[in-house]
Amino acid sequence: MHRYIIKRVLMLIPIILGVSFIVFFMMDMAEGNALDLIGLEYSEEKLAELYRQYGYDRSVFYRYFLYMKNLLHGSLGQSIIYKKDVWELYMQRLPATLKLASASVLVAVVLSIPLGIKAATTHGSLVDNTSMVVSIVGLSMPNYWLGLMLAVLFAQKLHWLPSSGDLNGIKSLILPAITVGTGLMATMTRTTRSSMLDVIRQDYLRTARAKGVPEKVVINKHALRNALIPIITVVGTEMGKALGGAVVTENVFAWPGVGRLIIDSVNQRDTAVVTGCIILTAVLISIVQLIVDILYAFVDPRLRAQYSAPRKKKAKAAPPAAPERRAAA
Amino acid sequence: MSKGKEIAAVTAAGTKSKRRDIWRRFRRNKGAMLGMLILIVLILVGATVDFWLPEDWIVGQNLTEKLQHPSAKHLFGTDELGRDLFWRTVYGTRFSLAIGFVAVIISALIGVPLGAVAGYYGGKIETVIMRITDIFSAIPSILMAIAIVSVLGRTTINLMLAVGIAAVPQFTRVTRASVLTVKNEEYIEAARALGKTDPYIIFRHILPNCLSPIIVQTTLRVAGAIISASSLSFLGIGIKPPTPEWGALLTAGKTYIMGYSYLCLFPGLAIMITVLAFNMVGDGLRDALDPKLKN
Amino acid sequence: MKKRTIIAAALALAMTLTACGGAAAPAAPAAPAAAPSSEAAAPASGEAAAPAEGNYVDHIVVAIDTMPTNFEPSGNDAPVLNRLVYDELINYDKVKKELQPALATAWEWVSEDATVLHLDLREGVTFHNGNPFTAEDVAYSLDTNVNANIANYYDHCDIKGDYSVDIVLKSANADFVNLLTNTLYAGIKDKESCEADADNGSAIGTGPWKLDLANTIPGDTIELLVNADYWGEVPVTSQLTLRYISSASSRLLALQNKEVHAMMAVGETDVPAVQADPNLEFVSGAGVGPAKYYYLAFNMTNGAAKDNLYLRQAIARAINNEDVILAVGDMEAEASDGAFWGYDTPFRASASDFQVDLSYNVEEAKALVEKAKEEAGGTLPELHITGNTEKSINMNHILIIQEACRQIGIDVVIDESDGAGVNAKTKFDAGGYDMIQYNVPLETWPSGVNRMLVYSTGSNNRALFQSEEISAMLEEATSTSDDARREELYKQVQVYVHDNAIYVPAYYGSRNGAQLAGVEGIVWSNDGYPEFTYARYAQ
Amino acid sequence: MSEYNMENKNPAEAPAGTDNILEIRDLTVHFVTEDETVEAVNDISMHLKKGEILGLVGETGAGKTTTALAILNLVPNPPGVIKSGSILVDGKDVLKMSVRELEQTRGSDISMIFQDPMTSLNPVFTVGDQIAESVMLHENCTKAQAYERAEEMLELVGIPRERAHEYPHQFSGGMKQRVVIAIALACNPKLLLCDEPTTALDVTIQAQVLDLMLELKEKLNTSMVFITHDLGIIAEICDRVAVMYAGRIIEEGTLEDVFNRTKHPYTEGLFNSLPNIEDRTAELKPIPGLMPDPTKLPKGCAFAPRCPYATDACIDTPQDRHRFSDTHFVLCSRYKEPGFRIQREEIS
Repeated sequence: MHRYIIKRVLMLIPIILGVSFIVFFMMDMAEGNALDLIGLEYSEEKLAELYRQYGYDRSVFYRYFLYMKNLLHGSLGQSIIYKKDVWELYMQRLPATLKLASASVLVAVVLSIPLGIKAATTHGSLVDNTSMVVSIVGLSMPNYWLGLMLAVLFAQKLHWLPSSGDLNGIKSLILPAITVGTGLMATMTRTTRSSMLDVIRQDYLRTARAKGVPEKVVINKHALRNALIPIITVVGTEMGKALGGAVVTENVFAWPGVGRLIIDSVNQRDTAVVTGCIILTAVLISIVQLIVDILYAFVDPRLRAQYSAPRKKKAKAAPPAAPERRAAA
Repeated sequence: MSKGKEIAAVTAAGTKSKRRDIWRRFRRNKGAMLGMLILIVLILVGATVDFWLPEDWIVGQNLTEKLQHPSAKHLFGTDELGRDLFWRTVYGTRFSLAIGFVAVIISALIGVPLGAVAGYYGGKIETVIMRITDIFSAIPSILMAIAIVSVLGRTTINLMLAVGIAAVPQFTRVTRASVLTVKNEEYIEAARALGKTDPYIIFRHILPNCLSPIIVQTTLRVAGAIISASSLSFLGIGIKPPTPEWGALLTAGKTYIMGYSYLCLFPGLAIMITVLAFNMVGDGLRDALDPKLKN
Repeated sequence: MKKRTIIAAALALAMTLTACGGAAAPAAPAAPAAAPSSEAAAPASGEAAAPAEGNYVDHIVVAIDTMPTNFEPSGNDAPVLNRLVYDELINYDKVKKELQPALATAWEWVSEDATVLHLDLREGVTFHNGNPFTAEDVAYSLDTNVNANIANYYDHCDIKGDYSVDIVLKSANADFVNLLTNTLYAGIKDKESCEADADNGSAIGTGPWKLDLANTIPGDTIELLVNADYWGEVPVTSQLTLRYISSASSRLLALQNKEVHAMMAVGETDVPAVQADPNLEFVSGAGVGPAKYYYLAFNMTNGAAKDNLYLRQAIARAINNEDVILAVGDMEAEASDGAFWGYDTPFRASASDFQVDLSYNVEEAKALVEKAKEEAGGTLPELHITGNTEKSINMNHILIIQEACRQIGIDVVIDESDGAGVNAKTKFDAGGYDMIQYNVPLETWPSGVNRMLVYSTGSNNRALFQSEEISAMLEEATSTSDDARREELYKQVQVYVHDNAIYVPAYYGSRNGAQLAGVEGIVWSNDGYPEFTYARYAQ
Repeated sequence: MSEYNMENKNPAEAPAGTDNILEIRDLTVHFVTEDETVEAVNDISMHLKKGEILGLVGETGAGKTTTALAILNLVPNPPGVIKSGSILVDGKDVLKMSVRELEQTRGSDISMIFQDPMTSLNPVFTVGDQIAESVMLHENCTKAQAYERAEEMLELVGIPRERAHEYPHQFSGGMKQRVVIAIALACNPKLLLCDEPTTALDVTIQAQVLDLMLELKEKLNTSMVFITHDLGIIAEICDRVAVMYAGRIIEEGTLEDVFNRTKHPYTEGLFNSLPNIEDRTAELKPIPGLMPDPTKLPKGCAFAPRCPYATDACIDTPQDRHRFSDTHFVLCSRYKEPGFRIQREEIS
């Protein structure tokens, strides 16, 4: 297990290199740069000095070299727009993103897993059909639109909840969490249902029933434990996505999260911030993925065996992909 | 259709009845049939709208009738320049569908061969391709798309490219996974024994046999692409006005959402219904193509 | 319309006066009184006011529409924030349209021409960190000022004493006193803290509000605490939060929902709703401060219309400015009369000065198109227009231009872009467009932004207009102190720009805001930078 | 409830004796889906005495497993529907039991060993846990005691007790089936239903497992229903045999009755399709044709289309029950004709 974790951590290195390279060069190819934007009113001497300071008087390769040199020294660089360390900026935004991500995933897990189980065990019933219709509709709603409509209803018309920002504690969290959570819930309900449907036909449940195990235990212990892998996969993937910042939702609700920082920084061509934040996001997603993989091992002894045998082909260790998917947004 | 023929060539007899079976299973799924009906209507509208909808109805401004709430004259109301939102939404079908389809074709064209090669050859090639895929998927897809549009500029085709490229990793993964399942089948061994070249085997034997997941993925991805594209529009990185792409309509409407929420409601509904239709057809296709997955 | 809002602003001012018990002047202390007395007066008035007037809420939240990102007063693009945290040397009262002493209690040109400016500084002022304010800080702030408006003229300071300094300019500029009032770039920061902390040192000012950096999220929420030691009137509110909410509808939603007490920039179509809402008060900034001027400019360096005067004139005549105003929905906007100049800026040309009539007339425009075709040798090129299309106000303006051009048979393609893109195109890549829609906040003095629009290296020169002759005229106009000569030169430039249809101005926009009924003390202004210093809300 | 039932029912045939551990009467099970109904089990009756082993033979799809599941009242519903009948186990009707009673009966009174050991064990729990769970459910004991019992059971089926902590994927197929047997026998069931317990195993392992089961059956004095399509196994272990075809028992009798005095043409076909070791040159005679579509069973004899003796009447009219002795009967209308015989000779 330790070797496996170390291996996974080492695998982050090429990802960081790759991500930084792609993002850095893409940002550079975009029209304009951050210095031009803040420097519109700057005197020419000052601008020239800043150009030198940030390496904009030289090629993009030089700037990338500078960036990587900094990265090796543990620094994610300095934001031109915010005049601040990228790490510091990121850490200021991370709490809001974490809060939103965990709230929406939590809501989705708490509601959708029981619903998915119910739908699967009463396959073809009214509950099943309704939950399927609702979740496919939930899946088809652009979440920024849902967010807007929720804001209009609950903030403008009913005045029940705040419409933006993160200043009113749990109340502020509700609408954004529902907006992000709806899509997650749809995905998770569908995954739970189809995964349970697969498991529910398995012979070992019949064995359990033949032993006299009560139906509730059969479903919640014997079946669920086996259906968990795809569910955990989806929870992990969605958690990862949410950690990258629910860009659009954060925008609708003026949520002070990482996603909004990134998109604002893209608009301002703040290369260091965008690159740094995406690297950190990738690292965070990888950590979530690692936790998910470790969870697999707890849930399924067969996978546990594969982790402890590091020489085995990696392809096998890859758990079954979740059958469900979501729109990219 | 030619791909369909290829399947027929490869999977011996019974294909016709198999296809009839698929169709029978698909037809039985009411949701999928409803979705298909909606799609057919949308595609018909999208394909022909250029011929029968006068340009003036779409871009013609009439400032005396600006921001009118929905009425018999203007079903969906009018926007801030007095343009009829209903006709703009109808015309928008064309762009939204086109973006969805083209984007997915782009991602399939890149992702499927990459996945097939990775799955077929394995070893170093696979490692390289899959690592690159990992890197690309480590970048949140919407940010990826934003970056691409920022670099390439804001044109329709770039938007399609951006949305398409951002979805490539998914196609690569799905294709690789299903290639892995068929690559050791006996008929592949047989083809190899007959001295067929690798590209021939990949395109004639392997890909046709893992089409099901790819077809399903494609359908569902179109839905995703439409949402992605509209999200980009929403964030202000979308398509060129006065093109009435739905996301762009919604974005424009967002400004007026306080007093004129219908400007957001209808394009949003249009997106939702279209995506819903694709999702339902996708689900139906998956159940029909792979009955194991259902019951 | 304008009159009414001025009255409203005056009323607001009067209320401010009553609030501080008449002990001190309104927005900023007017009297260049001796420092100790003012210091004594300010806290006294604050203490006297608060209990007397009683129950104001401690915490005011304001939704703003520009994102404050960093805390460098000369380079952060955030006048709203600067006005709270920093003081300028001289204050320009937007309402009274007059200069008032601020950190400088008196100023005078001590050279023959406008090259050496002497300032007497206010004594007893301290920065938020307790450091005393002295001439060193003035010199440091000006030395490190990155803004072209200061840096292009400023040379150095001769420090005559702790509270006495001569500012020496590189070249004469009669408007320099005005430039020192600008909240966009003329705030004074603490030399000592800046040198000690390169990142956040410049967040220390002398203003009425202190930045609470621990709770501030740059780019989202700015937290401020009242500066109880402020040399002027101390606000009664003890905490002020600025929240950046980019979309107007979301800002209004937050206001209606009472998440914020006031908001900048009501969405154009939301104005009637705000006016109808008894809980809200619509506040226009019309008449207070310089207005933003919305225009269409032709790329004169490499645009397709650069050599075709008739084509430019045809487009100018095809656009109905009233339509533009209607489309952008700015109810208090004032249509342009053609002069490219701030409406309250001196030396303004008027319609009678122009040689060519470029007023709206489609028939004339079509005739001009025919001429343009001849000029171009048959067919007219497709024109690409760009602009910061992320804002709907710009987009709608562009759409009207596109439609107007369609009416006279000219095809226009819209190249969408954003702030960064437009800046890159205009300043550094030189072009890539034929036309550009943009806006500029025209100041009340001519040598600032106004000049930058046509000066060959001007930062706001979106037309990329290069003319040594015009640049020379502008240089002369800036440096001379002879007002008659300045007027002559400035008018010539305006007439040239108008007749050649380089810039096609559309309208002076109005800026507005909204607040909860009962909110007092905010100075709303037309430059889009309201002053929240004395915002308060009775419980 | 067909016409045939009314006429041919022989109440004496299944006496409600107290020594019957299992009594099935007129059991009919259908699988109903939206557009078709599979008639899986059609009006069967059978009984099993204490300590007896009944072999249930038939092709795949004949309804054997469904019958066994019905005894546990475990027919998956939907789509399975028990249309009619009663199943008395030790005098109590499992079809009328409450959920609670059922749970108590399953695993303690009746146990079942399933066909495929590979899939019958839950992959995510240790084998010890899986055996102990059954003990915990039915016996009043602590977890530790249950686990102790589980280890004993493992030893009983020939697996070292230390392996109780291992997971199913760490066991071979034969070992897994031993675990399944251990689970089934953990609570000393009165009735054991074995659904082709050896089919999935290698031949050598098959013998071991069979021996083990017989041994345990003796030890624990369990009655068994042994489902298989392997006549060899039947001959080895069963006391009585019931042959199923298309959801009906078409011949039932003691081992000798069915093997040596075969009466039904289908049973004859089964024997003919076995290779004959004595006469290797003899041609194998498979039964021509396929089982009828269970959704479209004919009114008459379902085997008639494949039956060399069939007359037109066989297809159209319901089969007759013909009794040869107290223990032996067939379901075949031709026996109405005096002197009708099938080719297979009686072996005495």
